[in-house]
Amino acid sequence: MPNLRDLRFLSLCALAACGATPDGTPAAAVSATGGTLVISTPAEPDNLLPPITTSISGRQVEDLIFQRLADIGASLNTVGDAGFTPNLATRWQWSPDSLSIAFTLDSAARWHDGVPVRAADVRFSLALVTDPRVASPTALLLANVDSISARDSLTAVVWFKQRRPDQFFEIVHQLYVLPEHLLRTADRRRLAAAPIAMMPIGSGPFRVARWVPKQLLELVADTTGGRRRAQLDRVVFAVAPDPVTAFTRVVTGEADLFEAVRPDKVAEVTSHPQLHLVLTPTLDYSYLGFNLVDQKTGRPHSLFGDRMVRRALTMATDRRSIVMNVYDSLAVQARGPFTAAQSTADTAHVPLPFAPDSANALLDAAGWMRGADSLRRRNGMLLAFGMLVPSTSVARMRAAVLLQEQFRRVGADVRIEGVDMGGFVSRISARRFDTMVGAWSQDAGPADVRAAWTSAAATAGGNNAGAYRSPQFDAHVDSGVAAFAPTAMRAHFAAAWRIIADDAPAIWLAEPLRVMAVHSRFVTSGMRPDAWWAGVAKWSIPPDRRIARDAPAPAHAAALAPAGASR
Amino acid sequence: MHALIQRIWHGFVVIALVATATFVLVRLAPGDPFAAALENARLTPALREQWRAAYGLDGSIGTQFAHWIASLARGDLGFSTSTNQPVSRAIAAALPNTLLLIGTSIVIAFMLGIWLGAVQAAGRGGIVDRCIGAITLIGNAVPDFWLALVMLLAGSYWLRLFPVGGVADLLLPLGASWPVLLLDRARHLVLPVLTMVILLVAPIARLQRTALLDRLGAEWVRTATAKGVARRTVFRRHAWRTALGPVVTMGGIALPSLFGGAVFIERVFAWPGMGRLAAEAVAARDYHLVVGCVLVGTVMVVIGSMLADHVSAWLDPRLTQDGFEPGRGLA
Amino acid sequence: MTATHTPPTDALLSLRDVRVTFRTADGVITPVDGVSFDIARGETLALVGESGCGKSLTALTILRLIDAPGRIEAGSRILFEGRDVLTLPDKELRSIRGRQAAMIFQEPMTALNPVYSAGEQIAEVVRTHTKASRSEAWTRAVAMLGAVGISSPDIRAKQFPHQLSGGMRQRVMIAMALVLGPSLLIADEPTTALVVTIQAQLLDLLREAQQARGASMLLITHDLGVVAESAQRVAVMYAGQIVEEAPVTALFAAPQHPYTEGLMAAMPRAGSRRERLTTIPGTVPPPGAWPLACRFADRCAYAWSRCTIEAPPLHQLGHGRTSRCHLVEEPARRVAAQATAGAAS
Amino acid sequence: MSEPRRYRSDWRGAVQRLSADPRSVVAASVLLGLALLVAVGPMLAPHAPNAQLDITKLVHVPPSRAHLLGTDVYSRDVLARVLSGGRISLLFATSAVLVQTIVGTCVGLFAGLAGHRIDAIVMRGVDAGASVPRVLFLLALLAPLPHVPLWMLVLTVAFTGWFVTARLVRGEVRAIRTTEFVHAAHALGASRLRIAMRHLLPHVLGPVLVTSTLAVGHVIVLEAGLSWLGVGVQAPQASWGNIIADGTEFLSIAPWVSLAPGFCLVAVVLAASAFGDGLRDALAPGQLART
Repeated sequence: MPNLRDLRFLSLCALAACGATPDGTPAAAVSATGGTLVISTPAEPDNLLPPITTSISGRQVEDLIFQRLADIGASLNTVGDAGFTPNLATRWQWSPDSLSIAFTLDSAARWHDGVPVRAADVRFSLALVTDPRVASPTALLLANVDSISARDSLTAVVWFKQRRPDQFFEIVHQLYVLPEHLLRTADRRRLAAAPIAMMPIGSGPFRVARWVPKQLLELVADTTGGRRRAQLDRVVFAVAPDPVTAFTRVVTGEADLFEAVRPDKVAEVTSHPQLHLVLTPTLDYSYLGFNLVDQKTGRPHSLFGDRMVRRALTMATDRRSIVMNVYDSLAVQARGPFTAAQSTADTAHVPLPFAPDSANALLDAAGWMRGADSLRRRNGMLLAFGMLVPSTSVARMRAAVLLQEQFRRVGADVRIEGVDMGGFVSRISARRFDTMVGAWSQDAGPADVRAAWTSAAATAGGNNAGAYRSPQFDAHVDSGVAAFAPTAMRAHFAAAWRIIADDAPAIWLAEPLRVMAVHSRFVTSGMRPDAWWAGVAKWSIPPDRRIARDAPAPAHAAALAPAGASR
Repeated sequence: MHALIQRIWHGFVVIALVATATFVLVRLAPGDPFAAALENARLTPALREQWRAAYGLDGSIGTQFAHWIASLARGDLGFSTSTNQPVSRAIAAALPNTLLLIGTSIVIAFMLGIWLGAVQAAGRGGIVDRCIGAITLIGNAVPDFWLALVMLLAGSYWLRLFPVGGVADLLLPLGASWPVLLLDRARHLVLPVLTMVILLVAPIARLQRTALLDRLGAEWVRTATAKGVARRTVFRRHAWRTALGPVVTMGGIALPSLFGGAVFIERVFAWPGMGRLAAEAVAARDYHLVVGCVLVGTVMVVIGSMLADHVSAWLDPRLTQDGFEPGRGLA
Repeated sequence: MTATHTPPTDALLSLRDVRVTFRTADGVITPVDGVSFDIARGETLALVGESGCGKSLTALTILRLIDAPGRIEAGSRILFEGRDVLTLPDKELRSIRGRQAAMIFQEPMTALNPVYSAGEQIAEVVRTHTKASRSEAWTRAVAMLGAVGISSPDIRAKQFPHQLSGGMRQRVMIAMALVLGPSLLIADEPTTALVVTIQAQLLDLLREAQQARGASMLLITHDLGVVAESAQRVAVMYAGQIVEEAPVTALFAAPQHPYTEGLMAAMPRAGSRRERLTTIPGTVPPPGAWPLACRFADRCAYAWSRCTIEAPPLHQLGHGRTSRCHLVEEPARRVAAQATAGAAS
Repeated sequence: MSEPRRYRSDWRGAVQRLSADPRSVVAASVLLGLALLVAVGPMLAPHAPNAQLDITKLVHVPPSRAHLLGTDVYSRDVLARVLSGGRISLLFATSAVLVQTIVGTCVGLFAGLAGHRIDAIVMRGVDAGASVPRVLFLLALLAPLPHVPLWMLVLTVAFTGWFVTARLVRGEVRAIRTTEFVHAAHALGASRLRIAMRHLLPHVLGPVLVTSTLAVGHVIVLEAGLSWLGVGVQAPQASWGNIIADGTEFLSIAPWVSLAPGFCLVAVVLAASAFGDGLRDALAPGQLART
């Protein structure tokens, strides 16, 4: 098994070699546009209307066909508006009390059907997302926005309830601008059933040319809009449910990009003449979450209510080796509920060490004595618990089996409860589990951790399924989110991470890198940790590196009138 | 005619039974239609409850069943929450692909199986008989997904002869001439069909061989020889012809496992057929789509077995009652 | 043991020392052990014996229809119209089967192919041996069905065997055999599976067809009644060997071999007063367990020490009669035994 | 002069014929050998099946003297897992087939002997059960359950597999029903149950035994498929099926992981079908020419 540590260095410089400088501006302005990017993916969007989309693949497509007011930069700085670049709004003006921001829209902006984009569309978009009949999950994230008014046809004024460091990020990042003239009459209770949910009209650089369910989703560069058109002609999402099949398509040249290369296939990519291995940091982390409350009785969990047992079990696990086994060198051991790439990260933070001896000592102290069969018991009760894990996720099943063995070594009898995603989510929200192997994809903003680990999220229906409640942790998070000065924010969050690490409501496992295989003919740019696809509109293929499928396919572009796209 | 009406009525009863059972069973499974998508979305249980109500998926199983029967009467199979389209359109897209895959596989597997069975019977007990027997059996003893993956890797990766799964190369320009499209379809069909044929040919060859050995000892074969008919003609017209009946009858019975087996092959070869549609619908708890798939699948199976009975009755006129040769159970 | 027959010039068919062996799990058995007989043109020879004596197998050897694991031994010779069938190349043998020599089997239910109509199976014989077109062969088949006494033959021709009665199916078999006017008919117990009334009709049909074409017939049966009515000469088989051969009338008048005598005694006669029929004690031994010398010795009423030591040759008695029994040389022993038997009954 | 052979009762005759056929003997010995190997093997294996030796350095070690069949992705000894997995797979398959055959035979006998109307109802139920694709049904049933104990897996597999046997038995019974010896038994006042047990069962047992020997192999293959879909024997317990399923992902870099149990699986299926053939010939010598 080739040690891949040296490969990481190789691949980081590969990033530079294929033309993209770290801050995402294209190396050289390429005149000719054209080319096709075929993304091979196991997943397929559930629908393409932002307010009701729940799948990551749905987000990927929506970022290419809809516009936001402004885009966050690669540094993911969400304080104020410094880190943002104009998109639909060419410029914006803060009110003195910074409780409102006036966005001036790009006059040349057009919907794909040629209708001009107006401030009324921005107002309508907020009204639609926050309409209770739509029951959109993103409504919660726009809680701080009071309303949007259209001062004139090209100026939309956003009014906020409170002044907050991430108020600009909140409105700009969470709100996609939607066409009022097409969505006004849709049945808001059953928005997904509207035909436009599958063949939407946006104002972004690409529009949907064709969606053949279970097979292919084809986006074509839009030329009706005023702004400069996308470099590529086409972006095609080719669907193959089995990851091995999806990866093989890239290796045989039928596709250009695969975003989740398994560690054992990395050597194949690096040695491939036309493929580059592209590693980018992500905002994802995986963990083994303890359920601190006994769901039947409501009282603290007999095992995991006790902080000492949680700390002991944490120290019993050799997380470095587990991460090495599952991800090879393509992930680092997670330090807490945060990743290195986000602004609130505290890279100096040292998690609980791997110390089996102190783990055993702690368990002895807690009264869990080892029996003849080397399993621990306390007044007759066995130290045994279930580990809920989605059987369809290869990485998490692997981690579960590794954890189970390590817990056995300290005398804990673990039973793996493999269940499919539907069963996993329903048991988590019903809090019917002892421990569960979870994964969390964070949003760019610092407030994201509130939705996962604060007491507010511990109530029924929140995502803090383990019901970890620590007022000190909540306080540090709140003041961190409220702090305008980055140094103050980082200090508060550093304190918060120390508290949660000591309380050990979960065993932090891995912070995986995104490992992508990309065809070498592409000049990529604008890859962000939370969205590698953010800059696809600026990706290009130098004319001399074009291959067969890059040839312009006039038949497709011309034949399809924007509205009547075929299914 | 009476027998045909009775068969249709039996078919209808079977379909109704299966559809009702699936309708209830799939709702008993924990999880709900909107839970599976993005595990940590801010899609709180309250929002999910509201969405379920919007698509008529709340309330007791009884009321949901009543609504479904009413909409079924209007020919509407309901709305598929996971593929966001009417169930009928999702199935209409998937069914032709499955029929193409299973249809081609059955035809080739039967022709190959029948021929191999005959070759085995002709060279009874010899080396050829043993080898064919062993090889086809190995094909039957290998797990479907493993064989599919090996065929995929061999055919499209190591040999680079065939496309990596899929039904067709959808990036071909729209104006491509039909021979090009046909060749493209054929190239996509080779590996999945080859995999399915390898899985299917063993039982067919075995049954054909047994049936043929039984028929070769029959009286009428000796009569034909006594009439001076050439040996090859005696074998083909008098022995083989009468030995086809049981094989075709078995085909009718084995149809359901084809739909099931296709789950593995359709997943590995990214084949947008019914097997994959149903499996993904089960994972997504897409109640209406699951019931729709099972309903259409069962109709196919009932029609298939009726067809098989007719063919075997045509092959062997003695089969009058219900497709079984009196006194001679299936070997 | 070899017979001293000289092949009469005008014999249509003559078998010499025909021996058939089977390799079974318990070793090699020879159910047909050196059978020889002749059939003149136009003559009907009946081959009689209890079931298991090898008469059907003997019939099958004539058209080489014995398949593995049975084998016709090297020494056997079967001359049909002067040519030895056993050494004929396949093509020539096939041209004889169904055209010059035809066979009728015992069980009409399984002897006809269930998936082809009666007409098709007859037409097949015609198309195999002649250049007749499909329609010509069909019309000849329908005509033949009419000739064998089937009413509305054009409808019946389209029907499948399982839709016909036993008698009708046998008529189809006969039609199939006669359609090309063969010179030799081999009928293996043609009427055994049928009721007596149909038996008589079919036997008359066979006899008329045979005389009309001057064909000769080998009639295999275990029913002496059938023999008396249809055959000119009779050959009696026991345990794989011919034990007696004679013209019909002579055989019925004075059977020479004790086995034939026993068969006659076991046959109910119209007008005879005896209430109980005398039966032959014991059963026909299976091929693997034949007594060494005279195979009938353990069941023979006259058997004496010589019978269990020395196998009797097939004695020529003149007038075409033979007998495989030592009584031919010591007729006195027959008289003594009958006296004691007479006293006991 | 050899005295005539005494006619042996059918079963001893069948066994005698079976032991005479070389193919059946070889097949039987392969099956017994494998059963013995997996029964005794786990005790003799150098490593425990679930022991993870070193999850960073001993991953996917090719076959060597230390690890005869190499190690898997968890650095567990594949030989130990194949042996312990074999025990589970064979146990699982034989018990599932046993239950499946018993249920199928009972329903088949009942439907066969019952009146026409009851027979039609039962057979429509069987048709309904048989027309649902087995893999999909098991996936829908087992995927949402967090912990599926082995006995539940056996029962669900068995209860979706008895339809073929039921149809076969019913077909045989309805065919034999009309033959004389059943009428004779009726005439002698035998009760319906007695007829079923004494007369029909032995006759039906032949084809049923043949199909069930084949079913053993197919159930193991089915379990492999279920493991690949995530619903087979639960980790970390090994079974040939889940070793193959997990090993398939590393087919290109560590083929030995899935090939070793794959080979055992093929051996079982080949042996089972050869034994099935031998059994059929032994039980019905007259019916079929010696094959």
